[in-house]
Amino acid sequence: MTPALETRALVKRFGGLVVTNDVSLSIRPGARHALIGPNGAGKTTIINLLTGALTPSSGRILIGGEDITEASPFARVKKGMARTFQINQLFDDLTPLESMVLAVGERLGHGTRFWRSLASDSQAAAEAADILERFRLADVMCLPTRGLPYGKQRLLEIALAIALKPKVLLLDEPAAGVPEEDRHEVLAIVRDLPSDVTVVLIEHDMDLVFSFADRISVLAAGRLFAEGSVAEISRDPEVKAIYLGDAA
Amino acid sequence: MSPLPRQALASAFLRRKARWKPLEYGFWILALGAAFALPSQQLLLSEIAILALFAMSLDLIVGYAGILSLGHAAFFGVGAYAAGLLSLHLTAEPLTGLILSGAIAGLLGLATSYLVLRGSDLTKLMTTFGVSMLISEAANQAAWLTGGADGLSGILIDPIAGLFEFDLFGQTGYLYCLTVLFAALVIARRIVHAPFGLSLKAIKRNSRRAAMLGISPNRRIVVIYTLSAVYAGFAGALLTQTTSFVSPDVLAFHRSADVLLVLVLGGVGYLYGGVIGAVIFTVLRAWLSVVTPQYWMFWIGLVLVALVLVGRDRINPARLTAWVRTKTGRAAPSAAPLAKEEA
Amino acid sequence: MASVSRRLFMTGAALCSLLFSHAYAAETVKIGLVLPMTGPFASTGRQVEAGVKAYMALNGDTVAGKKVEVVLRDDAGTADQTRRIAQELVVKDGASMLMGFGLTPLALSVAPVLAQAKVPAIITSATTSIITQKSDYFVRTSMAGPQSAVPVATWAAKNGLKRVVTLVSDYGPGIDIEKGFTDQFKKDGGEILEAVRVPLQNPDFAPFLQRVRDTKPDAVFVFVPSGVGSIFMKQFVERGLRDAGIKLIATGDVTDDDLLNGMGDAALGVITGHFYSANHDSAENKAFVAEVRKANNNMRPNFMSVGGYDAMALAYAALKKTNGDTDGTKLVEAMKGMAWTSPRGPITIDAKTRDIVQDIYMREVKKVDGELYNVEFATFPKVRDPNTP
Amino acid sequence: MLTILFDGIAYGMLLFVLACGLAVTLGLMNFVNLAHGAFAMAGGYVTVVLMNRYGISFYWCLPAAFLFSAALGAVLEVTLYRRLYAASHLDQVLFSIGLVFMAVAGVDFFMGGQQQLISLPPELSGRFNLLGADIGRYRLFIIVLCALLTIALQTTLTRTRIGSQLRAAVDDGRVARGLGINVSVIFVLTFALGSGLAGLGGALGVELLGLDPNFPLKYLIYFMIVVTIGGTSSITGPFLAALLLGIADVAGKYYLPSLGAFIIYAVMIAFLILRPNGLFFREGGR
Repeated sequence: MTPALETRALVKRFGGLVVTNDVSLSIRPGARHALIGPNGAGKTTIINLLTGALTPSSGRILIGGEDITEASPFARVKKGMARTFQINQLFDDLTPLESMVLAVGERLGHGTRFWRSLASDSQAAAEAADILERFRLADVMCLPTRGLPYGKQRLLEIALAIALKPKVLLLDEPAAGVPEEDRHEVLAIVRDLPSDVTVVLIEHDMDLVFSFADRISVLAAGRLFAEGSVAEISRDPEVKAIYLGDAA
Repeated sequence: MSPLPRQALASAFLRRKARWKPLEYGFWILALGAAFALPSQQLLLSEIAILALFAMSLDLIVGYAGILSLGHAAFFGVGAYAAGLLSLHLTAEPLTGLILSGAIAGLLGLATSYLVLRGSDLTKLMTTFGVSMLISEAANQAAWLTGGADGLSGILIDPIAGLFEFDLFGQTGYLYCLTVLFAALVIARRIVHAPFGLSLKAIKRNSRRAAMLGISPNRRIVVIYTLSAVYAGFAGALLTQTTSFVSPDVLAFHRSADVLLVLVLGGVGYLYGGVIGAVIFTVLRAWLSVVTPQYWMFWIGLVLVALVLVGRDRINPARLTAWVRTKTGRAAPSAAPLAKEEA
Repeated sequence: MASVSRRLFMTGAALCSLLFSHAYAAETVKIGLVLPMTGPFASTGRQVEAGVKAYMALNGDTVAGKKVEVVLRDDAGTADQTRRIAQELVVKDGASMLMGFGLTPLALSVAPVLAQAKVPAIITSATTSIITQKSDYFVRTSMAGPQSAVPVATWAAKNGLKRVVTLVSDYGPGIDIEKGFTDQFKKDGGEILEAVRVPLQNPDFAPFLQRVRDTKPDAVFVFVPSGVGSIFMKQFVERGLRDAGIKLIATGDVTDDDLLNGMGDAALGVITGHFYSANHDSAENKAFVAEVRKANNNMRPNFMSVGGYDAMALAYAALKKTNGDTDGTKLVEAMKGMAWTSPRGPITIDAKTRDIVQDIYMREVKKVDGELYNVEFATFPKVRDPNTP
Repeated sequence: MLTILFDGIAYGMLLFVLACGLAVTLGLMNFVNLAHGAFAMAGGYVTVVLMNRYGISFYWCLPAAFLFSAALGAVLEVTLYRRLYAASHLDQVLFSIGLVFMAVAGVDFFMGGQQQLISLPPELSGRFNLLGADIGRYRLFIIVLCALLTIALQTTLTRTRIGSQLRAAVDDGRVARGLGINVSVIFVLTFALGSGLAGLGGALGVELLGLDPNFPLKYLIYFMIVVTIGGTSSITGPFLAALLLGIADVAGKYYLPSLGAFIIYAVMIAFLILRPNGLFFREGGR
């Protein structure tokens, strides 16, 4: 079966510093794949390479078997890649509804319409309202985003990615910074993501990783250190030594 | 098929946001009324309308596409020269001249838009500036076409559509400028309230996220930059047609700087900023240059410095009305109909 | 349609009331003075204003039973401002005459206003030849195109300067002057080695001067606007053109009286041709210079100033002739052919072209009582603009 | 030919002294200071007033111009500029244009609108011939002085403690603060230094560039070109850019006088298209 997402010998250097060193990943469709590693292991760099924010020094990236190494970030989105950011990247002065209509409209190819009003795009509006409802954002959808509580903003962050109907979704620490009382809401959403979406989770929180993922890759110092099922990784003494030990 | 209540609510909200506000109606009624209530001020009013259109065109790129330009006069000037040359060599009918001049300025905008896609704020500032200086120099050198440093004179403008003649008091001129301004605003308003306009805002506010929504910024910036150039060309053409003269300073640096100031005075990113700024700036300058002909520049400078130090947002008229309304207890979303912050 | 005719009626009515009220009722005659008081040409505005004020101080503010009021407006050297201000002065302030206009495009921009409003405009500074042809209501008291350049050409050819490089600022007046000089000089048997044009906004003359130097002419003929003239002078000497035996001949703009004294001894010996020197020996000029110095912090009047002074003189004379009638067409008619003795010497307003005919003096920069002056040593009487037949 | 090169270098050196302060404010504070030319103008007018009204020697006027502009810069930094480091570029542009307007009108009010002139000491005027090239004494003086200044600047930046602190602050203000460097003191000192250099440049430039109230607007363009082409990450970039601009401008005027100002704008746009982040851009630098 063609992997949903694949990297082949990915390398990224900044000057003399090698931050991603020969990383080859293969993620099957529908997987719940976690990418873990101590601080500075190069997790965020990998995400940035995957989404096209950075260009790799060498190696290839494939989505559904198609080479996207040279594609621009927005072209990758069109191929089915979506991501959330570790720190919210929202449109502060738009309402969640507007942000969502924008995302849905872009997917539908309505983004270049410059004569028909936003409101007349009933398809996008309906779908946007629908997703917002699912993400428990319907009651705040007409308020400016900047005023929303952090937990709600975090939900919107994920909802915007989901609105693109991605094949591969990269979640960069989805629960980071969410206050304890809102946490379960975010986690429930993450757990309930549609099963046909391939999810790559970058996470620090081991409880979340173990409860969510079916497969785990461990990064250390830019290299792929270990890969296996949850059970294998949690038993691996070396992983414990270099990672779990450090993290504790 | 009755939609779910959520969806109906969503559509209703979007419609409300794009709807004309009472303040807007009020503004246009006042502007039209001024044509009859202030017979001795028609020239100043025309100047305001032209400057407002010019500033609005700048708002399209500064406020919506996030490109800081210090050379917008290039398009204004090209529009002005085009209108002058068209009336001398092709047709003196103003509407035809206006549309063609806008198109010519738009072509220049299209050609130069590729230069502002890359680089930092400063790079864009300097590129736009460089382009406008080149054009200004070209106009100066091509004296056989443009009259060089003496400008284009001897321009005669026919009555508009063969009916309305330009009079000495400038009333026709003002009504003409006002109509063009209004039409331009209606079109711009539609565009910024359409998905295209929303995506521009998204690119400007957060380009990383915009890219991750699959928005490719470059083509859209090219489109809005071109449109902005067309508008600036219109403004330039209006100046030529109402004054029957083109001087080389339509391309001068100070015009680019002035229009940026005007836009900022009125507030960036909600279309009316340029209009309000034009009113404030022109009235202030007209008043100061009568009170103190030699030193009005000092006071304009002082206003600018104070404006920035106090914080533009706090003075921004749109902000103010929004603020007043929140204070009077109306709900937040409807209370900030026009206010948009730029980064 | 109704509104159109109503508007036309209103316009007509207002125009009539304006013209008639000022012709028969008003005791005050307003003169709109439009000058660049800010921006790069502010010094022009300052000088012309000084000249206008000096005339009123010396001749009182009433003529033909009317009180004359000057309304000063700044156009910052921007043509669309000039045009709006001029139009407003006519329709709002009821000015019966306009005056000023620092640069050619500024003057040209008001031509359409004059055509509609039928109000005379006296040019106090702009010099391009074509101006007075652009409206029948333009009258000029400054200088017409290459008036001052032609006598310089004749003088140079007579005094053994046969091979000359011209160097002018690249704008209307500069090109006029270049042409005027070149035509006359060739007619008198001279040879132009090269014609250099420098940008108007030019920081550094060095490369242009180097080019002139490398051409090794007998002399270089120069026209640059007065402000940059002083920089030019310094660089001319610094570049060693004088030591290389290249003579500097110029129009009087370069040795502007306003700045001459600050140029230092570098300017000594420069030969220029122009219509006015503050050193001109006449009773009229002595009174004028004394008045300007008194009122303006000891500022020395220059040729701009005398342009303003004579514009007022012309306005007064025209009002006297029409007995205070401020009808624009009558005023222009009155101005045509007017002749009087100005601080600069005898001048006439040509009846056909409405342009000035005046004596051009050849001068040399010399020290007089410790200050540098343009000292006149030859006179070319009654010079006309060679560009208009 | 050699003379043209020599003149171009002198012109470029002068531009560098005038503009390097702008590069520093842009690089260090990320502040677009369009009012930079006003400090240069202040230095120029100090020189003119001291020389013409009080008869003070030109050589003493140069340090005086430096000190006056530096003090002016320091005062404005502490009272005004400091508040706007975090503001958007648009705000900074507006604020500094406002300052320019005030400076232009203010100087016009106190000094009048005419060109200001000074008389150089006799040993600096005139020229001599060296290896077939005509060398203007004053231009030579400018080259020597500016070269010394550049060397001094470069040494200060690379060899001294304050220099390394400054470079640290340019690289990353937050980190520098974390390392216990007093960033706001560094800011005042560099701003004052930049303004002072501009003042000195203004004083040197009276003779070559002229001086009138519109000076800050007339030369702003040149300063901006130097900075945009040269980048702001080092002083070598602006230095080379200034030399390039000086030589290109002088040579362009000599060989192709009819094209005039075309050349420098075209060169600038070409550079911006090829290297949108400046000639000597470093990845990660601001």
